[in-house]
Amino acid sequence: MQVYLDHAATTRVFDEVAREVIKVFTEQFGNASSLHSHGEQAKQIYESARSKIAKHINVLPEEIFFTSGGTEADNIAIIGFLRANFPEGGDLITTEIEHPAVLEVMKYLEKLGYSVTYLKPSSEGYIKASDFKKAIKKNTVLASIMWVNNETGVIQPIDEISKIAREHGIVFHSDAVQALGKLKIDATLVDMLSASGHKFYAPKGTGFLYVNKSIKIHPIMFGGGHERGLRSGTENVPGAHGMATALQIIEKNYDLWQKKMLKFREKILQTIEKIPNHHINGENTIVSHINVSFKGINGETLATALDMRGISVSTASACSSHHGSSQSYVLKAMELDEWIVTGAVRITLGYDNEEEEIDYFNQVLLEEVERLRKLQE
Amino acid sequence: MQVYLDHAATTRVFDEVAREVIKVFTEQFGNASSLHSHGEQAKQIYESARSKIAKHINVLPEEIFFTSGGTEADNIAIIGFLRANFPEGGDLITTEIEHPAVLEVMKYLEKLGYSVTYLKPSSEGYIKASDFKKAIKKNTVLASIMWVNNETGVIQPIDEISKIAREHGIVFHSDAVQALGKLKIDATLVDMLSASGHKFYAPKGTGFLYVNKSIKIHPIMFGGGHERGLRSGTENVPGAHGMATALQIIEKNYDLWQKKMLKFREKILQTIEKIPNHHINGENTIVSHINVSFKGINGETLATALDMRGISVSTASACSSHHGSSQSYVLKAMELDEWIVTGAVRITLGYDNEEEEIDYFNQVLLEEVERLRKLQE
Amino acid sequence: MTYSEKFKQLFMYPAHANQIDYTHTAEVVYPEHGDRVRIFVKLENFLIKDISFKAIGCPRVIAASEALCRLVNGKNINIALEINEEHIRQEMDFHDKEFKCIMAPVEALKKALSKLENE
Amino acid sequence: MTYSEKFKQLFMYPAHANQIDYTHTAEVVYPEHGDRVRIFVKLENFLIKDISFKAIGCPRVIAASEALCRLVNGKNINIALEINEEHIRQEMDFHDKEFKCIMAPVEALKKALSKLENE
Ligand SMILES: Cc1ncc(COP(=O)(O)O)c(C=O)c1O
Ligand SMILES: Cc1ncc(COP(=O)(O)O)c(C=O)c1O
Ligand code: FES
Ligand code: FES
Repeated sequence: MQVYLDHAATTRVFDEVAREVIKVFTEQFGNASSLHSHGEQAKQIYESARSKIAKHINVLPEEIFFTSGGTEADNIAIIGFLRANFPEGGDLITTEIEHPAVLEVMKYLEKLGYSVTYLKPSSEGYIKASDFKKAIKKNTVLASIMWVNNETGVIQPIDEISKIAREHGIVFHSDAVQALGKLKIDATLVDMLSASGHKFYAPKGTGFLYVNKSIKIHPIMFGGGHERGLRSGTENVPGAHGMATALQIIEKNYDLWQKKMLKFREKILQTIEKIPNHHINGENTIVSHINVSFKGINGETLATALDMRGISVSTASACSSHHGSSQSYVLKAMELDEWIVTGAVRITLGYDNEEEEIDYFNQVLLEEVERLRKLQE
Repeated sequence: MQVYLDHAATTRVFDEVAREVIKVFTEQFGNASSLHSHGEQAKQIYESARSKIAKHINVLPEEIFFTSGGTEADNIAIIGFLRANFPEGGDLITTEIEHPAVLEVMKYLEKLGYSVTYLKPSSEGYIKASDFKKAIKKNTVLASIMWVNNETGVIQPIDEISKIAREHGIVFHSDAVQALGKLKIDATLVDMLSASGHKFYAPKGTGFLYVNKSIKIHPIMFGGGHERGLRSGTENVPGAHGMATALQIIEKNYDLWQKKMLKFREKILQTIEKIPNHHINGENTIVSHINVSFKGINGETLATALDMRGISVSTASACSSHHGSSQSYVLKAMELDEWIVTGAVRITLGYDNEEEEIDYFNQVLLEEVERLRKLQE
Repeated sequence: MTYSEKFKQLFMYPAHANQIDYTHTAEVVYPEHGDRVRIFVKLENFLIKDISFKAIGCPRVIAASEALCRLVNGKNINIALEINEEHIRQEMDFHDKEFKCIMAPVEALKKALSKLENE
Repeated sequence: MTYSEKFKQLFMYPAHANQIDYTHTAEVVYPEHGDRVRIFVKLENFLIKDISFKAIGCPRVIAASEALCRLVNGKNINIALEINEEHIRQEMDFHDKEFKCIMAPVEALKKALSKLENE
């Protein structure tokens, strides 16, 4: 049996979304910027997608800008905001547990002369709002704090941080790549928000950025002036339509699917409980996300054993070079024990998982943990 | 009858490409950076696409970098090259007839302190290699000259310019967005080359950049370090596979399809010859491209009339605001008469056009030109 | 740009682009737009007995010319002189306020009739 | 990372991770990688009568341990001491040279047998 439990890495495009995208590929294939009817048809689909997505996160259509993915959305938000408003420098607040799409931008900005404060998570993977408050300086101009962490699945206190940011007039960006489609998101809590289509059953190479209309922002790429000048390049109409379709399917099935996820989660957690010496990494996570370590078992080794039995999970501790095992900077920031950091595997459920897949996974997990532990005895 | 004759704007995804992309959407949907078998399957498809594309333009797989389109490829090539090699400034050579994806980058660079020399085309839309040679300065570090112009279809003398650039040690980038799939391209003539998938029957939101392995180049976007650090963001595996598939289909049918295009082109040109007072804009164009003006008829008006009869062509002279009619900067740079500039319509054939479509177009063209001219008599 | 069915009818099948015996005529040019409209009117006792146009320019100026002719043909000139932008837009079913050149034919009509007032 | 069928057999179905009556044993640790291997050898007249391992660490170190055991079990120690990286890679059908930790079991075996040489 093939069981995919790595939905935080990417998702299978919903069948209905695939069919819709194909239709646009071959029927409404025009260039949305063309004046003729082929162009008009494409433009209508594109703008209708924008409206649906805007509605999904409770903002205005003109506040949605399509991008090629989460990485680009993060880059435009942070770099574009600073170029437009604080080209001379300033202090930024982010966290130690952001995705590289934010962290690497911060490193780049540090080289340009910006200062960056990195907030530390609790050992449960949580950024404390009080820490955020303490980190605010006179020249703090922007905060970028993710909605849900991609390794642990921990939901961050966006509402509390939002309040503090507003009190201090700090523009607040959130990388919601792991939150979209999994939580009900009210984007008006923040000023800018990034999302990536392939994380919610839409095609790869799609994403969007919400920018509150009061925020001035510059492009990081130049060209034909598409997306009101913020993101040039021929509009990815099928991609946008795919994202909107996927979000609508999720909206429609949300309660039902959350219940299903919860049931599967409970089943997996019960299995894990049967195994001595484990540690669940992160508290208050999204339902689909379980990050766990088993003492004495390297995360890569467990993931490989599961993979050889048809199950895809992921690990952040793969050894990728002769320089030694690379460890998860997220779990390290949480100051967890060495065995927990090197042992972590990430199991992320999807709306398309079936109960028999979960049952198979549970059985294999028990067997492989036992087998790998026996190799040491 | 619906007739699409705007293939320079975008193309309909080939049916076979659509089917292949869907398969990747739903079967090889893994994240190409994941270590498990779902990831491996995706990675294999991705790297195989890279190899096929590299072969198509006669370069090495590791010289191909996937992007989200032509605009991004142009931006990375020019900005990324300068950031890596000449962050302090230098002189750039480009042309007045580049696409905004290059021209707007140049404007941005001018603001940063670079100097830019813009070459003027001949009245036939041609950049003279001798003009390029004359424009070279001591501090010229990069040239960016398109392979085929998007408005006129004129093929630029890339081989001659290449020779001169190499003699002077100037790195040479070419925007080949309008050339890929229409000409046999040997990318080793240049040091960097941009392409966009949706121009050759692959999905929107795809593209690639060739960078000769001797060239140092920096990213313009930061994140997980995909594409050997040059272009972060989860790999668009279905998109890359779509591009490779489309190019293979074109390779297989190239001679046959070129013949067909040529026949259609001749038919259209014969029709145009019947109409007094016209002007063909551009000489030595790709086969699929005809840019023509009819005296006394506004290009937008002719395009609209054709559109109302089911035919999509494009014009660069649409009036888009109360500031007056916007005119094609390309045709203006060619110093054509006012009536030619405002009258130009662009007819671009595609491999998927049928003979009856061309016959219908020819008939309607004759009728509408006559009708619109009568409105003035 | 999507145009309405009404617009399409005006632009594709103008009934007033013919030659008539006119009593008054005038031309208006919007040079920055390349638009040029001439209106011909056959007046009888302050009644527009017939009207036609010649137009060169954008699709909007052509459709607007035909729209004007349809609106005022057979009408008293007082009615004709009250035609405003809104009337033309309604007749064209075209509501993008960015485009001002749809007033070129109206101006040409007024110019033609202004000669009458001066008579 | 894709592994070969051979690798998979070694990693998933190691036959030498059992407990044996050993005469010699030694452990090697690659601390930066978190890899730890202990090799147990039952020697009789310079013949490896039996061999087993305990391993904790990455998939490669586990597969390499089993690969070594399969290669040297029943062999003369002179042959055992000649086992090199290439032999192990061949037996594993694993050719990514980046990973050096596949030599940990070989080192452990040599360490165990080095005691013998000193005897
Ligand atoms: C939290 C987070 N941010 C950003 C990204 C980047 O998104 P993409 O790879 O679609 O550019 C990802 C996923 O890779 C992510 O999990
Ligand atoms: C010559 C040329 N360069 C660049 C581009 C930009 O490509 P894209 O819109 O795919 O980003 C285009 C097409 O729009 C083009 O015709
Ligand atoms: S040409 Fe500008 S609106 Fe008519
Ligand atoms: S852990 Fe680094 S290769 Fe074994």
